[in-house]
Amino acid sequence: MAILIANRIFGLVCLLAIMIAVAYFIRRAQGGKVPKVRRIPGIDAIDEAIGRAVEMGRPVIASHGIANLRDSTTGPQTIAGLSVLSYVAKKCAEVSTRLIVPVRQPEVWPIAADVVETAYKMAGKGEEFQQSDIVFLSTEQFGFSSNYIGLLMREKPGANIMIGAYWAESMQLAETGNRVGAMQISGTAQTSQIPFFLISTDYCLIGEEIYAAGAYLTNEAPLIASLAGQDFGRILAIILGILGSLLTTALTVAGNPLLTVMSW
Amino acid sequence: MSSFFDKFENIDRRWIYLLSWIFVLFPLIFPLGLPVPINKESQAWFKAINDIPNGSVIVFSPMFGTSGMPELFPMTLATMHQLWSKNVKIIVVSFWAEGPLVFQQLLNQMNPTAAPYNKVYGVDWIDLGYIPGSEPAMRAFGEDMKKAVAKDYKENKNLSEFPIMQNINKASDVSLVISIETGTPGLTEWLRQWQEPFRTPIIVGCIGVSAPGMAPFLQSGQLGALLPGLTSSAEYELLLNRKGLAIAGVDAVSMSHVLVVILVVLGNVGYFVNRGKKK
Amino acid sequence: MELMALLGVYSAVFFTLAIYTILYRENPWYRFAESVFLGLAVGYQVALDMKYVRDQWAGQWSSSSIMMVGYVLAILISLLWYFRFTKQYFYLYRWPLAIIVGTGIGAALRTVIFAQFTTQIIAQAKLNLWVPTDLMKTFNNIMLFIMVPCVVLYFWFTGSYRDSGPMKIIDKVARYTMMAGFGAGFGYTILTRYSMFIGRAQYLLGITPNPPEAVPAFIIFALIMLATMIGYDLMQRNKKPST
Amino acid sequence: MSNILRRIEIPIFLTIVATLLQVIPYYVDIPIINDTANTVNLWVLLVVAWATFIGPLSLMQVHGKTVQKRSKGWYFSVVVLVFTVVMSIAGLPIAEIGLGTKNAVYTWLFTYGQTPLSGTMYGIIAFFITSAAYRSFRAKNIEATIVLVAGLAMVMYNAPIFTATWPGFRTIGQWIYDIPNMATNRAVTIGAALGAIALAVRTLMGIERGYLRGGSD
Repeated sequence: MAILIANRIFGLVCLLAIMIAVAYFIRRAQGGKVPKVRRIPGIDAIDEAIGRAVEMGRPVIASHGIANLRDSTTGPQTIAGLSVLSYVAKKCAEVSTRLIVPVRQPEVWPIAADVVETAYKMAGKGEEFQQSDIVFLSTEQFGFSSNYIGLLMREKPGANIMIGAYWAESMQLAETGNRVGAMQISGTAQTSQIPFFLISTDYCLIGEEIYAAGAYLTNEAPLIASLAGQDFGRILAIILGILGSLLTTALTVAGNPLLTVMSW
Repeated sequence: MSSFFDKFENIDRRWIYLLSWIFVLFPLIFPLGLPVPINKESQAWFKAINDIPNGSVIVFSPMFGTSGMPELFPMTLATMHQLWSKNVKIIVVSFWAEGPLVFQQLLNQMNPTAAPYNKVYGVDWIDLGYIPGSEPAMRAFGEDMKKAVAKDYKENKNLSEFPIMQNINKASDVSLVISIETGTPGLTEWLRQWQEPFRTPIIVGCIGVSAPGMAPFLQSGQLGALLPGLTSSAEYELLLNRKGLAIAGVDAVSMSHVLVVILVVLGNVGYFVNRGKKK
Repeated sequence: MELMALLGVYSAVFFTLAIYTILYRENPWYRFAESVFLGLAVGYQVALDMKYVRDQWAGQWSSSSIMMVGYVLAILISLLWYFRFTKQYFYLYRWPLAIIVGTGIGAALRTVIFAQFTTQIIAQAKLNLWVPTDLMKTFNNIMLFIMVPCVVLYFWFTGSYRDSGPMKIIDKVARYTMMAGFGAGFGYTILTRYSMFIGRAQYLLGITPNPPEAVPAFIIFALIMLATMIGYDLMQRNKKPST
Repeated sequence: MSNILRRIEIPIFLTIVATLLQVIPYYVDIPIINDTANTVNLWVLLVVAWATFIGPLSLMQVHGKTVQKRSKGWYFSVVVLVFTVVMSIAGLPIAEIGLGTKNAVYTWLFTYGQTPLSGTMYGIIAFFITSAAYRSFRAKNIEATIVLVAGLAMVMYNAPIFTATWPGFRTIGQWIYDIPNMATNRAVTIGAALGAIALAVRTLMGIERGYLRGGSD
């Protein structure tokens, strides 16, 4: 019955269990044992989109969202977006396709530029990197989106990849990308924006998939390990929920008087 | 037939924008007076406030700014009306910078000191303004209100000078939090900083966008009642028998939603007609 | 109505319509309104934050010398924020940032496990899968009993069991569940966005308690803006053949 | 000296201390740590509040440059600068000379400028949604059809014209909200909690540096 009654100790035990699991996997990964991550189907779609842009002779636009790096829920999304960006940049460098990166946050601009430049250098094409293609548009949300829309209309990209935290502009961007005929890959953990990405882009990474995609693409051991720790928490949640529910049902059928404690 | 859909498919989006204008402005200028069925959300909200025992202390928090005003201001007005009509002590505080300014606009429209409310500032209610810092600020306010807020917003006097604040020090002295909100900080922060440590019940009025995310908290009972969006506000106004902007706007809600349904259906019919033709 | 308030109504109508002109095309009316918005949105917060620090000083922080030292220390640490604008010492701004980020994470970590984890699991554990008196409830509870774990498992990313056969079925159930969930999100978003438009339209039409003076302003500005934009477009169209 | 101050370990250390200070007293009952945590928490609010000028200053930096260079549309930047400065100064809390949140200029600009502008800015999305709904909301495959049907059901659920005609619209919408929507969001909530905990662990281990990136290097 203890599972069914809320109290602080139960929470603390769960908290510690999850924290220890995360820490354990991170330590283990630092020792070289990195867990295997599932390949997210969206990643194949990214390859396809870039390939299509090359065939059409059009540029690729890749954005990492409009959030900064500081906020505890949206910051990690920006980081995931930048991880995907580094992969996109690598692919674009390999096939010598122009990559344009629209940026909203001044503090993120140098990082985005660095990520792309590094990818080009790694591909041995450092001289093809154009700093002016990492464009700072506007700090204002709709200033950013209207400039981004302008960019889409002018450049008519073959692929438009948007992974990160987006708000109301999600649909404006996705709709315009659709209109100019770009193949679009999107992804965000902003739940309220997912429906718009789902309906107007070709492939949408849902919620936490963007973190997995980021960790998978950069192959950063602590990030992957931390995913494994979170997965431990998930399994814990499911087992507790299922067992609890079965117990509740069994007790009800048996007409157990203890149930009044946990009545609806 | 299919050529009609071809043309319609490639229609300039500005025609659709124009349709939106028409479908909203028309019912506002010529009210249709469509019936508004009362649903369980607004009833639960009405009941939650109606059932507050006399003399309880309530924290009322306008957690939104000017951008949320069109959808949330009507329910803010209506809720304050119901609260001021009762005998409860109300602490108004915001963790959104624009909150106190929005509340000031409410005071421009309704006067608590006049009839029918006859409330005395500093005795029956107090406006504590805005506390910067988001979640840590909510925590600080819950731990010790007088330390987190030095002076009130309206008269700029020390909190200890007001009779209402004599016996209220921390979250455990509060019997209900009413949060009208657009996003973060919002319910999850209230849950983490108020409900978990102090067991304070919470009810939330929110914009439609946030409503789906509230479902798990409503089901688990962490959230006492939820008033989602303008339609529910209109129902609530009807329950209070105090018609305001929500009820005035609900015809336009209906018509705009009809437009969306029509367009989606037309779009899909066109899609299937064209696809059939290609085959 | 006094002059300043009347002027206010006219500006409010002007700004509202100026933003809406973007629906027709990008134009100077919109750019002007957007710039004003940007300036105001950044400026208003200063007032509220500064009122807070002033009140706080008058409150507890001036009560003892230790507290005063703490207050001064806060100002000194806060000065580091502004090193962001220097080329050489910009990194110092990370210190106050680190303190704030840490306090925020700490505040959340205190209770996140209860508010968003255990309480949700307990609610899940309370699902009764057999309510003989209410078959609909039985059905719904069974649906939740299946759907929630499926969606949770959908976001399971690591380990080799992930790619096993049964997981394919779970993924399908999860995706269908989420699609219906996101549909709900879509519907509610429509409500919010139209509510915002309706709120502004009510202002333009002077529906009580909005000031009725907005109506003439609405008509005047709407005509001016439409005339300038459409006029400009027509001029451009006429020019084209000659160039 | 400046090399030592530059070290990334300093902010990482500050983050760890600040985090632990808030968490520990919630689980371990040591009054002195709890009181310290509460005081530090209040102190942090002061540091947050003092950061308020960063916004106006960065804006002035960006738009000042535009004006200086006379870049395209520089006069709009002048507008931005003027309103930023006026609003910032009018609201300074010096009631003795008539400034502050009660200042006439401040309240006027807020009521008649900020209120209509921000309400309209966000309200404009209604139009984009409508046109997107028309263009993109297609029953292309099973998943898209589910989004479409659930979405339309919810749209009808929220409009009294439908629910008054046939209460069934309400029942259907309610079911979607209570069952699949609840299930989705419960999973998302649990996932968000796990994400927050993992972020905290990475921070406490000193390997989460995302928020410390940026600036000029």
